[in-house]
Amino acid sequence: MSARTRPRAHPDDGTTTYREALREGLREALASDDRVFLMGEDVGRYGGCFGVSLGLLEEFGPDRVRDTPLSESAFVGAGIGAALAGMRLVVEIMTVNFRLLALDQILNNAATLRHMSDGQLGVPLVIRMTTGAGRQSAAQHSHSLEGWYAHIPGLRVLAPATVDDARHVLSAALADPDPVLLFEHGSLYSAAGTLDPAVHEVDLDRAAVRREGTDVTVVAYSGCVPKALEAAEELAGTGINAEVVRQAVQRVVPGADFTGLDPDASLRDTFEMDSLDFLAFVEALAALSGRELTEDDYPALDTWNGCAARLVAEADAPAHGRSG
Amino acid sequence: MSARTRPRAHPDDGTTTYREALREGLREALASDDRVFLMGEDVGRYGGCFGVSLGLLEEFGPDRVRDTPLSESAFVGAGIGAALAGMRLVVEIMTVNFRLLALDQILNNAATLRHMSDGQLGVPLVIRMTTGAGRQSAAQHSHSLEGWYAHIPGLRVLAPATVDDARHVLSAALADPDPVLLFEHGSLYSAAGTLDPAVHEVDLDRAAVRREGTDVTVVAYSGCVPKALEAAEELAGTGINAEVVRQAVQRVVPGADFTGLDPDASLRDTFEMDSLDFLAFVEALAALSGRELTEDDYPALDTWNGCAARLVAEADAPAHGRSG
Amino acid sequence: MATAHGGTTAGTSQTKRPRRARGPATPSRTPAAAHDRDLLRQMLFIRRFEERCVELYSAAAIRGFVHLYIGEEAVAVGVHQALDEADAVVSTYREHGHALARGVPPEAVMAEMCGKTTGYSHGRGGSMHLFDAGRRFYGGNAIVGGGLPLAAGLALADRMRGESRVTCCFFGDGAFAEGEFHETANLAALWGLPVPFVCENNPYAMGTALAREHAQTDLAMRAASYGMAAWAVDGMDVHAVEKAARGAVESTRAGSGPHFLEMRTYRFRAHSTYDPDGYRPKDEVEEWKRHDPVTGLADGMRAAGFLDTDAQEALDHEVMEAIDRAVRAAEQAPEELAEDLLLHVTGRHEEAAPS
Amino acid sequence: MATAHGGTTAGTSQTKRPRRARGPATPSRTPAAAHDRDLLRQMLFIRRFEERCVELYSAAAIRGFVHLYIGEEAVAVGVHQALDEADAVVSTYREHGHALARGVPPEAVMAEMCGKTTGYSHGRGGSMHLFDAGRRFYGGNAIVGGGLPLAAGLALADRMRGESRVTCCFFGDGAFAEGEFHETANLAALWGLPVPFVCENNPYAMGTALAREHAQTDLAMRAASYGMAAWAVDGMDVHAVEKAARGAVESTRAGSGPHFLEMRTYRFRAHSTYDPDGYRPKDEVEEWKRHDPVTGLADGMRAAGFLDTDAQEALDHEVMEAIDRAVRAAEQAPEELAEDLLLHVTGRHEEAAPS
Ligand SMILES: Cc1ncc(C[n+]2csc(CCOP(=O)(O)OP(=O)(O)O)c2C)c(N)n1
Ligand SMILES: Cc1ncc(C[n+]2csc(CCOP(=O)(O)OP(=O)(O)O)c2C)c(N)n1
Ligand SMILES: [Mg+2]
Ligand SMILES: [Mg+2]
Repeated sequence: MSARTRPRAHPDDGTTTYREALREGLREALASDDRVFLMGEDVGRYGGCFGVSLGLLEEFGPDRVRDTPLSESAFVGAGIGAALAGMRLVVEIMTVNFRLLALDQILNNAATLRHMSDGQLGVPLVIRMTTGAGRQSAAQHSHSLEGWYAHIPGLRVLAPATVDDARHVLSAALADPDPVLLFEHGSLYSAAGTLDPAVHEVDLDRAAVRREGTDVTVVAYSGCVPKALEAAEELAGTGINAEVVRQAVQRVVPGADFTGLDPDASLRDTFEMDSLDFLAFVEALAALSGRELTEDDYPALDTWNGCAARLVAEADAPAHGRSG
Repeated sequence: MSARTRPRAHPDDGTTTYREALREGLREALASDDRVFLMGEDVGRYGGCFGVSLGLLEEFGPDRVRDTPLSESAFVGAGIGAALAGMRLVVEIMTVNFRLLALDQILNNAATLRHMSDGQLGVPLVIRMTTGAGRQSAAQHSHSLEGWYAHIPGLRVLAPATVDDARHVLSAALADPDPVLLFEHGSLYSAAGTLDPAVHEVDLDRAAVRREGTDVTVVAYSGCVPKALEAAEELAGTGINAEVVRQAVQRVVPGADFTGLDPDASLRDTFEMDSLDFLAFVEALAALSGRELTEDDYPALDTWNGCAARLVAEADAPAHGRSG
Repeated sequence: MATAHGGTTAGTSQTKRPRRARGPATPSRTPAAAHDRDLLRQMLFIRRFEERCVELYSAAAIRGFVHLYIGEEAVAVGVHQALDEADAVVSTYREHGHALARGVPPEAVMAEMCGKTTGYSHGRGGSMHLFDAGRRFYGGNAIVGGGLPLAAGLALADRMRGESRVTCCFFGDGAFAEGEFHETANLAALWGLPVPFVCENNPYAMGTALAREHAQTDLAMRAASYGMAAWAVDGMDVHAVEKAARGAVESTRAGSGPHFLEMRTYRFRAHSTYDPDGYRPKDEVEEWKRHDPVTGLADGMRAAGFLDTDAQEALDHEVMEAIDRAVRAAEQAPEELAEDLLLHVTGRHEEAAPS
Repeated sequence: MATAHGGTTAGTSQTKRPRRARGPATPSRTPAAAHDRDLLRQMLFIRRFEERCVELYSAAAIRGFVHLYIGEEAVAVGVHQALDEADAVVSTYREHGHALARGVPPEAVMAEMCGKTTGYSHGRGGSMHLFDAGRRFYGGNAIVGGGLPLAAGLALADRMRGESRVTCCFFGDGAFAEGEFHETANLAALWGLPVPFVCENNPYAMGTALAREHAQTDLAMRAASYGMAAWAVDGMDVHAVEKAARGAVESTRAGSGPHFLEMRTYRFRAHSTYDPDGYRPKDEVEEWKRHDPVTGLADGMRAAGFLDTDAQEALDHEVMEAIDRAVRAAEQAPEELAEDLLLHVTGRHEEAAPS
């Protein structure tokens, strides 16, 4: 399949794919630290369910690129144990859909051990998996559960969105003293891009502006970042200049830092809402003010001042909850 | 232990406990429909982890009050299979903490089968379990994951809060053609109350006013309802007349119906936010307006008009995202 | 029971004999010959049906994941000889063969593969999620091992109601490593549930060979440690499969609790349409292909005088015709409307599924 | 190795002999006698410690869930004779006995039980979550079976680094039914991991008797089906336990992969402080009490001339003193401040745990 290109060296121009960038990150980690190893179903001989680890078995041997039986709970739990013992390992679960079988280990052990042991134990484990729908694989292979995991204290959730993210996220994740879940969007693996030679690391804590713009801010993560960038290009044609913000590689959770942004930040950022929440919020404002909203309202509603101007003046109308 | 009272008939005055009311609901279901049975770890000879099913084995026999091995994934999955085959059963998982082991079955089978089969298959299964912290049992026995489940399309999440809820929720849940998760708060089991003789069923879809009030609305669910009622009594002493709304027995999710409430509904209702979201929202508003908030502000901020009056006037101050 | 043919309802193999034997009892007209012809037709049907799926996948008419059963046909067809209409079947994501052998109409299967609304799941399930409630085919399941507990539950319902039905559960050697298999095996044996477990040991789980998956690779012996009857079967020989399945199903139906059949088989193709298949020695694949269940049966039939060139050609023709019809029907069928996508998420305004 | 005593650091049972034997070698001063006395002291310590816990629970000084080990002391104490300081231990929610046998100071255990900050988990873990990283005691685990995969991982790290340490993993007969046991057993056997599995078969999982939990109740035989050495041991006889543990640990350490010990034992008390214990026949309990591991060892020692009334009294006194000290210390220790409750949720501003 064309989706499974053989591993190859970076061409000099820095062009690569998300898949290859991830592989480079893995290779670098394996080469530079003896404690690092990769473990999961078919990471070795098969080359990884989506081909990310193709060639690494040959390079690093079966001990460090370790195929496991189909036993998600046991090998994720074993990963936690190995991390407790001081290894720095990466566990791959083929897709987030199968992660459910290991959820007890992730929530009850990985996320809680440090706290319950008063800091005696730490679980510096990286768990990688594919997320997202859009490949016509039906309900059991299309979940996006990042939001769930982001709500578990003690875990860090990362969703690399670009080739630069993919290339550098692993070293940051491995340096983290806590469990890190890496969600790789299935539709991104073959996405090509050019590595920015100036970028040598990613900041896990802060959002990044991926496109400058003045009229409207689009906040996106994971597989939506390329889509947002595309949309912004289209919008540019109509005279609207959109800013695209890639959320912190970490999914936005309370405490994420937006101070790097324009001080006139959008409501969406300020309230740390994802796009669906934001729409619900805007609609609720509208219902409350008794107004019909049109698409024209959205750019204005994107900021607090816009909301106030459009809606608050009319807020004396009786408020009704949305029904049904 | 006093927590495990022997089953007894209702005294004529309708006084009962949450535990006994649940048991009555189970007994009624078992007695009135041959297809109904109860299955789970220690539901039979032990009488249920928290004593809810005490005495039912003796009454209905080991086939219909069925002890299972410690195999959460298998017996929840078997419950799904039995429901597919037309049984109407109740599976008990001791606590939500152990539910994780069965999550794959719940999400990938119970929640999706109807949709994936285009309505050919339905899973009319009720799963009961204990939820909540507050009994000094540490991190692995204190989760409250209702919110997670409420986000899974295809599932219905119920959290009975009062003896009336407990008494009648099961017949409504068993009548539902889809999987219903029943979260019973551990701290409620021994809560006593008087059954309202006028109540013969619960409305799963609509919130209910549990205490009339005019100054402030408190929305609560599950173990927080009794606390909210207590707090309202205390507030009454200080001259504040609080309305207490028990969310729909179903946790509030988009689409829940609040039309039964006062048309001057609070922001919290209107935005369908739970209390934590609401606090974050209020704080974000404050940060945005550059104001320091004190507790005095909260009653005012509870409504849209209050927010507008207190904050919007000052919204010209430069907006800063909350940092760190 | 059901057959992999072009018809629309399940029937026993007896009623499906293509031509009524009227002349003198030549070998090719005995009941044994008719039965073999039926087995051959079913296996051939699955084989050709999937070969057509590969073409359609290349043409992007089928999308998502597709897992082919080619090489393993004797298992589905042989096991189904032992099952009744009233029995239930729980399958895996590699389930086209099981569905066709169950008698799910090929039109419906093909339409579902192509994401068309005439599929039994309205095109919403695709290759991994064929369901047919009427034929008690409880579907594919895209989670390895995910169907096992369902089978136990279906069987439990039968046991509690005193029905003499069985629930046949298919799964792979890889699934045997999942905790869910072990929990379910114990539950079924503990409660004496009427489940014939059919483990399709094709000795790979994706790219991982049996010996890298299991510390102890004698799966039947391990299953026996749960206290159930368990044995290994040559899964490339449809007669051996049928015989073993009849034994297991009859004994299960009679109330002796679950049975376990380890079907030693092989998939001739890659794991899925995404798989470059680089982990199996080529000569291993070739060696197994020498035991092709389809050509194996045909050769045997020819030797016994059950099959001649004419009959073979008639069979080929019949099969191809039926598949062509299914493909044409699927091509012409509509795709799901976007506004229907939220249908059947809940059943609140519908009737619950019939039992 | 470690001992259930009043001291604060782990030591081998040899260095902990209370009085140096200097006189003529009378039976009570032989190494065998000293060893037995040490075993007895440890078991007695666990017994009395837990009896005190019951009192403190009634007085609401200990809260949450408490699962008592009384009756099973021979298992923890016997197994620990075979372990080194460098080895690791993974335990369950019924772990006071394991922790004390491991040498975790009773002051720290008692403080943790009482929710005081001088507990090793700052009072935040309580009865089910005793951890001692320094002694490689990787804790209680409130999820049945939840510790098993951790043990495999700890052992895997040792194997990859070429260390000759083992990771001893305790769990119950109920846990044997969980999928996680089966997945872990296969993984450990497949990779030859240095894990002595110690299954405490006390034949109940809460209120469910072994035969209602398992279709086939010979647990050692079933474990053997994973291809590991496995046998059953009289878990009420500390000498038998020690002997079996030494065999299993030495063989595991030498590289022959995991071993499985089924310890046949019994809990004399209810499952937890919530349990009215109505599911076990009274005479069954009485029968097992006749095999009390503590009085059994003491009787044997008396018969061998290893123990007289004076020695017994001295021992009782020593044990009670140490427990009194632990309780007093716990009583005086502070509770956690509310503002500390979010400490150690992440380690971002700390060092990661040392290996
Ligand atoms: C729980 C789970 N883990 C992983 C996968 C990905 N996956 C799909 S098929 C497969 C191999 C299964 O092997 P086996 O059970 O032997 O069946 P076979 O494919 O050989 O028929 C894997 C690992 C999955 N679908 N579900
Ligand atoms: C996954 C899970 N399911 C259920 C429970 C509740 N529970 C706690 S202990 C226990 C019994 C365990 O029995 P066993 O493994 O034999 O250990 P024992 O208590 O007999 O020492 C149960 C069911 C739990 N803690 N975790
Ligand atoms: Mg296989
Ligand atoms: Mg037990």
